[in-house]
Amino acid sequence: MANIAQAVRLALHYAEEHLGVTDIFGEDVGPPLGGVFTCTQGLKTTWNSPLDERGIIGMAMGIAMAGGRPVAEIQFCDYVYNTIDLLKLAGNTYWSSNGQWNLPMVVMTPVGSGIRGSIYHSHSFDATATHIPGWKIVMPSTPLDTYGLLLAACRETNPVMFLIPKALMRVKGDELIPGEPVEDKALSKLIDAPLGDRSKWVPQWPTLDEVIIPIGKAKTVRTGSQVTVVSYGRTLPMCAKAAEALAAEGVDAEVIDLRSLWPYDWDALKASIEKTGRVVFVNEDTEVTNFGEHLMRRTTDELFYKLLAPPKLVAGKFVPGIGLADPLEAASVPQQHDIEAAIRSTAAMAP
Amino acid sequence: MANIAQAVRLALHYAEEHLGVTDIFGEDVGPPLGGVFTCTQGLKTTWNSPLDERGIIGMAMGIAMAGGRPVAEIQFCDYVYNTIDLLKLAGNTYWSSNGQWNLPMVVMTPVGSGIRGSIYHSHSFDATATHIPGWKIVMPSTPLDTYGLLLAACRETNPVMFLIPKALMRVKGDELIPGEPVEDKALSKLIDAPLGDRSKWVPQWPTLDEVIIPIGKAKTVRTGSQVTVVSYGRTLPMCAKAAEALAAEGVDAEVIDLRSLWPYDWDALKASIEKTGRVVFVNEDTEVTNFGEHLMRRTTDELFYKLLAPPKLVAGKFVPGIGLADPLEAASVPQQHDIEAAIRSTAAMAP
Amino acid sequence: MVRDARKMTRAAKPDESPAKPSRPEQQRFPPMISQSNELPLEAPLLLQLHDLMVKARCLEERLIAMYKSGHGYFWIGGPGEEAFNVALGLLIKKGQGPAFDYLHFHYRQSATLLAMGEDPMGAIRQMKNVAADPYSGGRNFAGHFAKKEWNLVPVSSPIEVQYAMAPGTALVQKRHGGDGITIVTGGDAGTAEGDFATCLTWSSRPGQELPVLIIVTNNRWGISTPAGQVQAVEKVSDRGVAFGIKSKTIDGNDPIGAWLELKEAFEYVRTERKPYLVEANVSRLFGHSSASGANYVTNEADCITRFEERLEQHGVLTRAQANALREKYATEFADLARIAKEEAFPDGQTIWDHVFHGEPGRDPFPR
Amino acid sequence: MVRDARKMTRAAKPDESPAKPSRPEQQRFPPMISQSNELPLEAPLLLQLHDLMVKARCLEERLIAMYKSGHGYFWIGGPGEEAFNVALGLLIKKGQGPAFDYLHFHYRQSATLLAMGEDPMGAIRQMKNVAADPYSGGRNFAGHFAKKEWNLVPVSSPIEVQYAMAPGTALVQKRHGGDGITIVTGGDAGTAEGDFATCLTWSSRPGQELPVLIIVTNNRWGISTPAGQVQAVEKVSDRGVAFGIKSKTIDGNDPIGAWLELKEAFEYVRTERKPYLVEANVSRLFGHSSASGANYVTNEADCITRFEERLEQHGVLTRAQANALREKYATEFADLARIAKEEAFPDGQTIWDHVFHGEPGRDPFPR
Ligand SMILES: Cc1ncc(C[n+]2csc(CCOP(=O)(O)OP(=O)(O)O)c2C)c(N)n1
Ligand SMILES: Cc1ncc(C[n+]2csc(CCOP(=O)(O)OP(=O)(O)O)c2C)c(N)n1
Ligand SMILES: [Mg+2]
Ligand SMILES: [Mg+2]
Repeated sequence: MANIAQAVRLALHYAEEHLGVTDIFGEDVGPPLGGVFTCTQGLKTTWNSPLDERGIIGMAMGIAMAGGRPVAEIQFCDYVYNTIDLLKLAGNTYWSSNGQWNLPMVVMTPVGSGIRGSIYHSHSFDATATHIPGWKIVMPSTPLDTYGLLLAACRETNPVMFLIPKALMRVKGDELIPGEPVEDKALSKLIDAPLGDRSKWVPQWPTLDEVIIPIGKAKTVRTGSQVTVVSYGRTLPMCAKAAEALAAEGVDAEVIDLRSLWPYDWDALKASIEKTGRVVFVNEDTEVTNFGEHLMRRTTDELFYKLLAPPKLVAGKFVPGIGLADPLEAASVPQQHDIEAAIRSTAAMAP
Repeated sequence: MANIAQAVRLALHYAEEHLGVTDIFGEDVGPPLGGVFTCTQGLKTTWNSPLDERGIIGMAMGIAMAGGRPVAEIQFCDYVYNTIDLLKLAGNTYWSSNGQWNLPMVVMTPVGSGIRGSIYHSHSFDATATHIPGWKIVMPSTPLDTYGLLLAACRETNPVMFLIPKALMRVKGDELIPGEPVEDKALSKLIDAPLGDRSKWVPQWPTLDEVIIPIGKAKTVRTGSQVTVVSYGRTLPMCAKAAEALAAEGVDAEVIDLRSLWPYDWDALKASIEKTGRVVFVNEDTEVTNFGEHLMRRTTDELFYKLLAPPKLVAGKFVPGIGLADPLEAASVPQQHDIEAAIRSTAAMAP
Repeated sequence: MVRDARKMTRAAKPDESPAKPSRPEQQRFPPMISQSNELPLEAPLLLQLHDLMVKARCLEERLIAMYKSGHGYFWIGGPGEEAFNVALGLLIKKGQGPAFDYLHFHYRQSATLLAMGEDPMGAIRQMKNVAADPYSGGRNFAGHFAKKEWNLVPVSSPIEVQYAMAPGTALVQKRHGGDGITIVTGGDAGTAEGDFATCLTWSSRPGQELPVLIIVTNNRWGISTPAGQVQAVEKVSDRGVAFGIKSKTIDGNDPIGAWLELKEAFEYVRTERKPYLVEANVSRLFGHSSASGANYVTNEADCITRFEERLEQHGVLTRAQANALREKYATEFADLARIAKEEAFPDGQTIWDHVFHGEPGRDPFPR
Repeated sequence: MVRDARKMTRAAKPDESPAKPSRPEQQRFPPMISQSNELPLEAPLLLQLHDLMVKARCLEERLIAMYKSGHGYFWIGGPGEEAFNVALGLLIKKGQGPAFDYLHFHYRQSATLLAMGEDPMGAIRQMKNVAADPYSGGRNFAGHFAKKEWNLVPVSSPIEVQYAMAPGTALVQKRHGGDGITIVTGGDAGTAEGDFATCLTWSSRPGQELPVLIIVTNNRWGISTPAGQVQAVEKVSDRGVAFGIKSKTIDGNDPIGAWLELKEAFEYVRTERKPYLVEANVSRLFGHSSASGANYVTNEADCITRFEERLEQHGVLTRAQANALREKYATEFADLARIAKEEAFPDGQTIWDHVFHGEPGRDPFPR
């Protein structure tokens, strides 16, 4: 089964062949490395950019303007913050020109904690990204969703921010990407670059089928009746595990993988919250002016009188960084037990 | 009575003389212009910087590191978005160095709509700023608060973001800054630079007293019993007016000027919301992942069972820009009637 | 006609030296107009340059008048840059897609648009921010053009970001083949932003050099700040040298010199498919913008006055003809402004339009 | 002793030419060590340079060993830059406040710190991310030093931002008077970020030139990307020319040449109070970081091997002495690492400490 890094690669291969992607670029994205997470190994349109994030975003905008289809990578989202003006510009160009210049471009970047990345390889970007109008924003948590959402992103005619939870990069899915070999390790032999000299290596791409996961559609990962849990990225599998664990205690949680942050699948959230009357939002970005707070506001706006308990947010602590030492990271971003506790206490509340 | 632009100037003059401010700088901040809003005319430590916002923030950080006390201006907050990484760095330097390097620095910048500034002179910055840990963030709505908060900012030993609502820049207060002449226009004669050649002009500074408005303290602008209205900046006087107007209809609203966005005066908000059971948050930043949503979340977290009505947010529409033509701006950011409607409907709700 | 102009140089001996660029003057001294005893261009082109310069000036004067009479909230534009901008516009290969030139302009280029054949009504409508504004539908400031048909990407207020985007369009053009190039322009003060360096780096990657004509119009001001106070760089064109980019400083107040220099630069970029950096010394004749009063200044060289003197001197134009031309355009634009004043503003509900391509405009939230 | 070293050049005739910097080599060819027939420095200084270089190498090797045995999550450091970094460290005026040098370093400068007299235990503790890490209390990666007593501002992971801050400390120093200067260092690939240009602009404002020693250590790599693939700039030092900044490319693999060149640069900046740009060609001996394996590469010049050969050749050092030195430091650092391995990690609740200066650390929210 493909992991997320491989799923990115398969999707980009498909997109180069069938969806007109012309440029996959960024720092160390091209040969020999193929990306610091190997996401871009062996692809035919990759190239290494100068070490200049503003240049990367500007280049992507220019390519999109001239009819190319760029997929630009920011090596870690921690290094995207000197480009927010350009991201805003990419998001407002269609609007500012009154419908003349749309920018079909994808920016992908690894986000979040979980790999002991210390202060500058642990940032989340969902709060900042969702505050920028004009972008579609997705964040898969499984390889198949990665594949399907990245194809959707490469078909979009608007800017798409593709956030990859780096803690899940090497986690294998339990669903096959259509076309990938069934046998374990076979995929790796075909498409993972060898260690050492790679100058003569060429990948053997399997023949892939198109899977489009529409941007804007959430996925119910577990159905339940008592409390809705909404998450995405690194914390999503933790929520699913928490729900399983709590089932033994008699707590019946429904878990939704939001997958698309903008636009998000309000219909799905609403239906679930109306059913359960309780909701916990979980993400790991710092908790002040956090996207989960927006979702809570939406819930309050539309469902206040149907709530059986106050909606709850579990998010990252409002501190300036995620420290390297394990106890620091553990105290900074949601852990399994934090999520379980929040679900348990929310489920237990009665009006 | 001083207006906000004059209050900034008076405060900076006081801070140069008594609080050790060493550098007031930014694009066009020095002579001859003294700032595009005249906020820095006649001051002794002003200078014009290169047109480079990253350089401005970097310079401020460096000055602060070496023991200077900088007040850096970003000409419009619309142009601060290529420096978010540096702002984050300024906010995490003390933490990352485990308590070694604190940065006493003030960044001031005009924010918000209301001067027909079109797409790039109408941005709000409160949502983005409040998501950056390690900064104190203030936003006055009166000249006296401007004076008192700016003095507090210049005494701080941490980075302070000083947001100036540009729509209120020329509005006079109804409280004297201690030391300013009572007579109308007298202040202008003393400290406003003349039109035309200014090379020989020197300001006549009145002798000012120190007023420190502590960062973190809100101000109740109007007491009321039925609904709490929390705002800051351009929308604050609109909320006050709305409350006055609604009083005639028998709606009794309490209006709080938050003034400090981080840290914010939760005690004051809590006491008021506990009393009224209803709350409307008003700001003009775009409404997705908005600071008002954080305040709503805090309210839900701590006061859910005391609420008589769902908390409400009135904020800017989630569109990529504020258009130049009046109908566009009016449809994009909260107007008097929007605020009145929100207060009225919230006040009318009963559990 | 516009396209023809690209070939209208007098058949010159190859080594006939065009007007020499003057060294950039120190702050406050207006750049000198290059003078030569013989005009190296044919009369029709000279008259076309002059006509367009006057047309552009009259248009800007009308926009300023609109501002001053309350028909528009903010003015910014290009009076003082007409000589350079008209020459530039005449040399552009106009059209849509990578076979044609991509234009990353700043807010002082009405003259370039007029030289390309643009209807002046667009600028007037944008000034008045009416719904019919063809560039932004009443959303953006004066001078913030955008025209996809002509590869004119939206002029945006943030200084210098266009320099970060320009290599992107040029990359697609390089791959596409043909002679389409990318042109990016901005002011001198803005070169202090890192994006200027970004443009130099990304345009000159070894083996991946891009067809970008990188232009800086140097008026020696950033709003109120004199260049000499904040930048040690004496010639902005020197910034290109370390990158191996062909670079030149020219007199942007002289339409003839500008035309010849630009022609050379265009030819180099079109054929070599490599970047070329042109710094053009120009004047700023009505201050920075309406925020600084928008009044005519008398201490800077006026490219039109000087050009007219020269044309008169050589018998190409009479004062009466020049006056008549000005009169004609002034009247024409006053009439257009009267029409625009009656036009409708965009409706508030249109803020939802064009948030996302391919989707109907709608408020995502129930109200 | 460290301070004395600043005056330890052999009393040379003024025109005696120091080791000449070699031209930067093309990608993949290791920079050559300059060779001269006579060593222009006194033996004590040569031995001090050597001792510190070996000490620094051994420290980095210990950090790598810690990483490989699971005592640390990430390694990045400076093996290959010892010749340059030791020379640099010896010339620094160490202390707190504007009378002393401000240091805006990047993540390859353990050798500079050791040359300044730093206790190597700090680097080991930071590698192990224990609470006693003196630079970040277990919060930051290896090589991310910060030491206020020595004006060493926090090394931060984002590339090149230090270049935007350096002019700020230098401004305060210029005003303060004395001979304290600001030193900023970074890699070659990072010069593509706009912040490098920002540093050049802000350090050279006319009449406001700042005492900044702007250093780029050029190892011709950015992680996996060869410099020649992404940047046309052949000598980074050329970037200073347009700004009127005195600029030079030197051989950073030769400790003698580096010492002499840096001494000249330091003296210029200390006395002229103006910027100076030094590009030092160096090697990268263990790849980019632990992410690329942290194994010794054999196709780059090793400054220690070469220096030892030269010292042997001139009878300043024997192989046996060199081996003994290495042995000594290897043992010393292995012992220190054993101690660090037993030390405590920071407690989770300390995340609230040092959010705001002057305020007790606390969670702002009830849980
Ligand atoms: C990023 C950014 N910072 C600041 C401004 C405000 N501003 C508008 S024009 C201008 C001066 C520009 O000077 P220059 O680049 O020389 O162009 P000129 O206006 O002189 O043609 C400034 C500072 C802006 N628009 N964008
Ligand atoms: C702003 C930023 N972008 C990307 C990175 C990831 N990164 C870390 S080191 C590095 C390469 C740096 O190369 P160079 O500047 O030459 O320094 P060297 O490591 O070679 O000494 C990159 C891309 C980063 N740390 N910061
Ligand atoms: Mg200018
Ligand atoms: Mg390097």
